[in-house]
Amino acid sequence: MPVITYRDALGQGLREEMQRDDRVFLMGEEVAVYQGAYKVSKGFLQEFGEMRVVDTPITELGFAGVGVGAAMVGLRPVIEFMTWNFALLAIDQVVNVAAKTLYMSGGQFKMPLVFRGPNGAALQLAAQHSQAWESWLAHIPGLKVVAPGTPYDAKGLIKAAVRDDNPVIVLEGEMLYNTKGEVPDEDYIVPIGKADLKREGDHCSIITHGKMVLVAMQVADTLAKEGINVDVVDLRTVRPMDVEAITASVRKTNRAVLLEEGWEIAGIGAQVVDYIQRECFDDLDAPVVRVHQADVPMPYAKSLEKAAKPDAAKTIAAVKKVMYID
Amino acid sequence: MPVITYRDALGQGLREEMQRDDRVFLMGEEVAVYQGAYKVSKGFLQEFGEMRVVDTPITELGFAGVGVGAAMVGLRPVIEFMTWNFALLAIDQVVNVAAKTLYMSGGQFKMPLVFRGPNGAALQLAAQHSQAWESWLAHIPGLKVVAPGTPYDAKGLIKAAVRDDNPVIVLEGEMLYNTKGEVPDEDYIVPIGKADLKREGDHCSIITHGKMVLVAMQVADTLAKEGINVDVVDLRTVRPMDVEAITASVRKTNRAVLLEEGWEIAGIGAQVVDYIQRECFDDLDAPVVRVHQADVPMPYAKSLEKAAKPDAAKTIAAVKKVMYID
Amino acid sequence: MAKKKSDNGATATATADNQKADAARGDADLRKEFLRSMLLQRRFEERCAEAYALGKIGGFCHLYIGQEAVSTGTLSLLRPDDYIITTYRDHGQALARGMSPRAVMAELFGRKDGVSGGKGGSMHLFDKATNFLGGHGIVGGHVPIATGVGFAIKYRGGDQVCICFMGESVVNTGAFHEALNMAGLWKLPVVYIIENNRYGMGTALERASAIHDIYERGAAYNMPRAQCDGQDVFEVRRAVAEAIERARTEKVPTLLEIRTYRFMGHSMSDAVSGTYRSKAELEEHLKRDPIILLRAAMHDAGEIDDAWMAKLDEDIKKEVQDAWDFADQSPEPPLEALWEDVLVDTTSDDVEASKAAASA
Amino acid sequence: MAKKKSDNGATATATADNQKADAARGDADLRKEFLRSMLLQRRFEERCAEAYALGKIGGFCHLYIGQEAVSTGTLSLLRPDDYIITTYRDHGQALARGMSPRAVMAELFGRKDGVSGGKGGSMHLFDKATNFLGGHGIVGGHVPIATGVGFAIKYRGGDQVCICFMGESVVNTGAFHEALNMAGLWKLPVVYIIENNRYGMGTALERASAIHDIYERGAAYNMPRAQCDGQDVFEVRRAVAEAIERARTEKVPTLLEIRTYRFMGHSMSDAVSGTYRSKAELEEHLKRDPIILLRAAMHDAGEIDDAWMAKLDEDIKKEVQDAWDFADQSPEPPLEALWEDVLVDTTSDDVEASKAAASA
Ligand SMILES: Cc1ncc(C[n+]2csc(CCOP(=O)(O)OP(=O)(O)O)c2C)c(N)n1
Ligand SMILES: Cc1ncc(C[n+]2csc(CCOP(=O)(O)OP(=O)(O)O)c2C)c(N)n1
Ligand SMILES: [Mg+2]
Ligand SMILES: [Mg+2]
Repeated sequence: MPVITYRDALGQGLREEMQRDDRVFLMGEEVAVYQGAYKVSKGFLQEFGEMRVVDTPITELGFAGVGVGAAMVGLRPVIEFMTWNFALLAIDQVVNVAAKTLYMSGGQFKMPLVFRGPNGAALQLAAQHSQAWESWLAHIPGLKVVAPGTPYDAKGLIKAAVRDDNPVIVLEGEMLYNTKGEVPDEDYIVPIGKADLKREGDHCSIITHGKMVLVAMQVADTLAKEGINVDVVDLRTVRPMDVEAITASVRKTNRAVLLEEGWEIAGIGAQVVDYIQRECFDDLDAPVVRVHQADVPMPYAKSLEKAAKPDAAKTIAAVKKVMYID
Repeated sequence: MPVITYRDALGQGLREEMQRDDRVFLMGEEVAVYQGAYKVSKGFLQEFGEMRVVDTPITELGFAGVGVGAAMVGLRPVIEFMTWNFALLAIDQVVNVAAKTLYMSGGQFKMPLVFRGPNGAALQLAAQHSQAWESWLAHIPGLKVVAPGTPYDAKGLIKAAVRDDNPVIVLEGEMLYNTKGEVPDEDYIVPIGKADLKREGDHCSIITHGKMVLVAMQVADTLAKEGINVDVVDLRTVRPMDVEAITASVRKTNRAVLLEEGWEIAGIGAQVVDYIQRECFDDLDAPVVRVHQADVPMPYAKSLEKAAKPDAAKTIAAVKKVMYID
Repeated sequence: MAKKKSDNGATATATADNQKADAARGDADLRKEFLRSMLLQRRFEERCAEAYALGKIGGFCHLYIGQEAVSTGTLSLLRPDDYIITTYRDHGQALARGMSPRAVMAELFGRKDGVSGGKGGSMHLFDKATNFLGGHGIVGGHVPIATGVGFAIKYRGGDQVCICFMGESVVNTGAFHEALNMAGLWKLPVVYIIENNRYGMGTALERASAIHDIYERGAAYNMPRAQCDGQDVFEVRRAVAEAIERARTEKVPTLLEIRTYRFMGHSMSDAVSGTYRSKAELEEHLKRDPIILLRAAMHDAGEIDDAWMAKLDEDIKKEVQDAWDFADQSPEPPLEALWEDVLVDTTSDDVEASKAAASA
Repeated sequence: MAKKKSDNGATATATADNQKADAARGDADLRKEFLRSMLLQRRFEERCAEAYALGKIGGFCHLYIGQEAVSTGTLSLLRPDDYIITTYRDHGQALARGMSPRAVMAELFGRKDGVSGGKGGSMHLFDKATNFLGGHGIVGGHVPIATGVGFAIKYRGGDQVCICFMGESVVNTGAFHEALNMAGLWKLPVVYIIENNRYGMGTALERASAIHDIYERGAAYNMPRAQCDGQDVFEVRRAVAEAIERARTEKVPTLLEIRTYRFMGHSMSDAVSGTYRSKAELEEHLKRDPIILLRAAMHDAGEIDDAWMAKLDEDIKKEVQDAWDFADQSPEPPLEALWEDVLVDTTSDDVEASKAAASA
C-alpha cells in the first residue's frame, strides 16, 4: 500500500470527492493561489479552477456564512479555517446556523457542509495560536466532529465528512501533516461515529483521539517493553462518540487513562469519564486518570510549552498510577 | 432584611460599585436610554451619565474589545451582553484576549473586566436564543466564571466580580430576574470560588449552579416529604470550582446527582463527575447521574421545550435512581 | 425623508425614471394585489398581537406593522426560483412570498402543521417550497448566508437572485461588512435590502451608526446603492426592480436602503412609544401608513370604492381567522419530534440521485 | 503609487502643505535619529532571520523589513504617555517605540528577560513601560481594543492618542468595521494606520477587498482619512502628524493608509517571491527601500558621509549582537512560571490605592 503523509491523504480524499461530485468546492484563506497555508490543497486551483477553489478575504465569520448559504441551496462546501483558533470568529455561524438550521426548519434544510483545519498546538505558537477545540465543538448538538490521528483515517474521514449530509467538523493537526502512513489509493470511507482499537492489551485502556493517538502508540510501545500491555482506543469521532468501544475496552482492562490535547475543565476526557463511570461502575479497579494540557494559556518559551503539553512521559505515569505501580 | 428581585440585587450591586469607584462603567446594547434590555440598569443613565452608561451599536465583537482596551489602560469595564447567545460573536475577544493578555504579557497587563448577561433558556425563545454556555467558558484558563442562583448571591457575586482584577464572567438568568430573596442593603461580597451548601441532607448530593439552584431546592422540598434528605451544593462559581465542597458533600452522602441547564456532552456535570470519581472513588455507592438539557437544539413548541429542559421531575427521578429506589 | 438618491447605478434620465415608475405601478389588478398583500400582513399581525396576549404565541414576537410596503413591493418582483432570507421580523415577508397564513400561524402557535414543524417559531420561519431561507435570530447573522446563496447561484451559472432583508442596525455588524465585501468583490446576484425603520430596539440609527445615510456604506464595497421611500409600495417596487435587474443580468449586487417605520414596539414586551421615541413622532409617521397611502391613491384614481375595500377587509379577516382556527386545531408536535431533525441520516453516496433529490 | 490623497481633513493649501513637509523633515539630528531607528530595525530583523534558522527563535516570526519608515515616522511623534497597539508583525514598532533590543530579542528567544517574560514570543511583545499594548495574533482582533483605549482616554478627559497599526487585510474583517464605526460615532482619539504592504500572506489586496483605495473605507465611518507613501519617512511623519494633531486637539479619529511593501516572505516559512508575487515585482519595490531613500537624501544634502554611515552601521550591528548575546545568556523561564500570570491575586478593594498602583 502506498505510504503517504497525512497532508497528502487529506488532499487525496478531498480531491477524489471533488472529482466525483461537482457540487463540492473548497473555500478559505490561501487555499487557492498559495496552494493552502499548510499545502493540503496543493494543485487544487490548477485542477478545479477558481470557482471551486476559492481564496477568501480574512473574514472567518463571513466565509463560514457563505458556506452555510451555499449548503442550504444544494452545494456541498468544504470550508477551511487556516486554524481552528481563528474559527472562534466564525463560531456563531457554526453553532447558531450550521448546527441548528435543520432543526429550526423542522427538517427542511439540510446542511451538507464541512468545516476543517488544523486544531491544537504546533510548536511555540503561543497562547492565541495553540488551542484545541474538540470539547467545545462536541458540546453542540447538530454537529458531527471527527479528529483523525493517522493518514488512513484522515483520508477516510474527510471523504465521509464530505459525503455526509450534516455539518461535519474535521479537526486536523499541524504537527500531523508531515506524519506518514499506509493509505490505499482507492475510494474508501472511515465511518463517522466509530472508534478504532489501534492496539490491544489487557492491562489498561488509553482512550484518545486526534494528534494524541501518536503519543498513545508510543506509550504503548514503551510500556510493552516493561510487560504492560494497553488498549489504545482511538475515538476518531468525538461527536457522536462510540460509547460501546469505550466500555468494551474498559470492561476488559478495568482501568482507563484519558489522553487529550486540550484543557482539563469540561474537556472530552471529562465526558468519557462520565460514560465510563456510568456504564462500567463496577468494572473499574481504579479511578480514571486524565492527561491533558496544563490549565494555562499556552506559553511561548520552549521549555514552558513542553511542560504545558500532554506527552508520553505524563501518559506513562498516568498508566502506572491507575495500575498502582510506582 | 429587604426582599428584592434578582434583577434589583444585580442593579444594586452594580450601582454600589459604580458609586465607590469611578473607573467602573457599564457598556452594552440598550443599557442606557432603554434602561437595560432586562432593566438591570434601570436609572443608571440618569444617575451616572452617558459616559459611564454607554449604549453601543450591535457589535458584540467590537464592544467586547472596547472593554478589553479600556481595562488594559486602567478602567474597570462592565460589559453587558444582551444575552450570552450573542456573545458567541465576541468570544474571540473573551477567549483570545481577555483571558490571555495577562499571561502573554508576562504579568504586565491585568484585565479587570466583567462580562455579564443572561445565560440559558427562557421561555420558547427557540434554538438560537436558548443556550447555556458555562461549560464553554469554564473550559478557558484565565477566566473566572460565576453563576448566581439567588438574589443574595447575585449582588454579592457581581460586586466581587467588579472588584476582581481578572476577567470575570457573570452568568445571569432571564428566568431568574423576577425571583425574589433577602438581600442586605449593605456592602458585602460573595467570594468567587466558594460553593454554598444551600440545603443539608444525608441521602444524596445534588450539585448544581445558576438557574438550576431553584429547581434543586424545589426537589429537596419534595423529596423531604418522602423522607429523602439531600444536600444541595450550589457551586456559585464554575471556574475555579470548589472541589472541596463537592467532595465533602459526596463523602457524606455517597451519592450524587449533577443538575445543569446546558447540554450533556462535555458539560459542567461531566467535569464534576471527574472530580468525584477522582476524589471519592471509594465513597460512591452508585454511579453519578446527570440531569441536563436534551441533546438537541432547543425547540420552540411549548411541549417540546418542556420536554427538552431539565426540571424537578427529572431530577427527582435521578435522585431515586442513585438511591436505587423505584 | 421620501427623497430618492441613487449612486453608481445607471444615471437615469427623467424619462426613463418615469417609465420605470409607471412599470412599478403595474395595472389596476396588480395594485389590488398589492393592497390585498399588505392588508393581509396587517390583519395577520394584529391577530398575532392578540394571540400573544392570550399566550397562544410565546417567546419573542416582532410585528411587521408599518413596513408592509417593503415586503409587498419587493416580493411582487420575484420569480419562484429566487431566494429570500431575512431576520426574526419575518411574518410579513413570509406571507408576501406566498406562504400560507395557516402554516405561518400554526408555526407561531408552535404546532405540528407550522411551516417549521413548530420547532422554529416566530423568529424562524423556513419554507423550502418558496425558497424562504429563514427567519434568523442573530442580528447580522444571515447576511453572510445571503452572500453564500449568491455564490451558489453564480457557481451554478443561474440567473436567480437572492433578496436579503435586514434592519438598519445590521449595517454596524461585522457580519454585514464581511458579507458585503465578498459580494462586491465576487459580483454576486444579491440584493441587500435595509429596512431602515429608524430604531434597533431602543437605539436610534443616529446613536449607532457614524453615518446616517447608511446606503452609502455600499461605496466601501464598490456596490451600487440607493435609498428610497418605504411607505410607497410603487417606490419600493421601482427601486427593487432596478436592483433585481442589475443582479439578474449584470450579476451585480446592490445595497438598497428603504426608509420605513415600525408602528408597534420592537417586540411584544416593548411599549409602542415612551422611552426612546415620542408619541408625537409616532403619530407623524402613522400619517404615512403604506396601506392608507395606497388605498387613497387607488380610491382617487377610481379603481376601488368603499364597498370593494370593505369586502377585501372582510375576506382577509376571514382568511386570518381561518389561519387562527387551523393553527388552534393543529396538534402539538409529538414528543418524538424532540429528537428528530438534529441530524439527517443521508449521504451523497449516489451523487446523481442526491442531486436530483436536492433540486426536487 | 506614492501620490498623496486626503479627504475630509483640512483642505490644505500648498503653502501649508509645504510647511508641514518641512516640519516633518525635522532637523539634521532628527534625520539621523530616523536613520538610526530604521537601520536598527533592519539589522535586528536580519539577525532574527538568522536566529530563526538556528532554532533560537521558534513559532511564527514575521519580519518588518521594508516597512521601517512607517514605524519610525509614526513613533517619532508620540509622547511617552501615548499608546500603541499592533499585530504579530511587531518587532520594528517595539524598537521604534524605544523598547530595548535586548528585552525584545530575549522575548524572541523565549527567555526570562524577554519583555513578556518569554511567554509571548515574537507575536506578543508587550511593554507596560512604553504603553505598548501588544502584538496581537488574531487578524483584526486588536482594532476594537484600540477603540477601547481611545474610549478610556476620552473617559478620563486626557489628551493622549492611541496608534493602532494593522495590515491591509484587516480592513475586510468585521472587527475593523465594528471598531471604526464606534470610533467615528463617539469621536475617539485613535489613529488607525493601515500598513498596506499589498499582501496578506499570499493574497493580493485586489483579490480580497472590493475597493482598492482602502483608506476610503473611512467614509463609511464619517472619519477623516488619507493615503500616503510609506517608503518616505518624512511623508509618513507628515501624514501621521496631521492625524495625531486632529486626535489630540479635535478628538477625532483618522484612518490612514500608508502604502509600503514587505521585502521578505510573510513569515519565515514563506518564500520571498514565487507563488503570489514575482521576483520582478519585488525588485521594483526594493528600489524604494526606505533606508536607502533616506540615506541618499541625507547624503545628497551633505548631512552624512560614507564614513558616518559605516560607523552607524557598525554601532548598530554591535547593539544587535549585544542583544543577541544578552538573549542567549538569559535563562529559560523557571518551570514555576508556567503556572504564574494566569490570574492575578488582587482586587480593587482599596480604590484609591489601586488607582495609584494602576497609574504608576
Ligand atoms: C447579535 C445580536 N445582538 C443583539 C440581539 C438582540 N436584538 C434583537 S433585535 C435587535 C435590534 C435590531 O434592530 P434592527 O436591525 O434595526 O431591526 P428591527 O428590529 O428594527 O427590524 C437586537 C439588539 C440579537 N438578536 N443579535
Ligand atoms: C482571524 C485570523 N485569520 C487568519 C489568520 C492567519 N494570518 C496571519 S497573518 C495573515 C495575513 C495578514 O495580512 P495583513 O493584514 O495584510 O498583514 P501583514 O502580514 O501583511 O503585515 C493571516 C491570514 C489570523 N492570524 N487571524
Ligand atoms: Mg430597525
Ligand atoms: Mg499586508
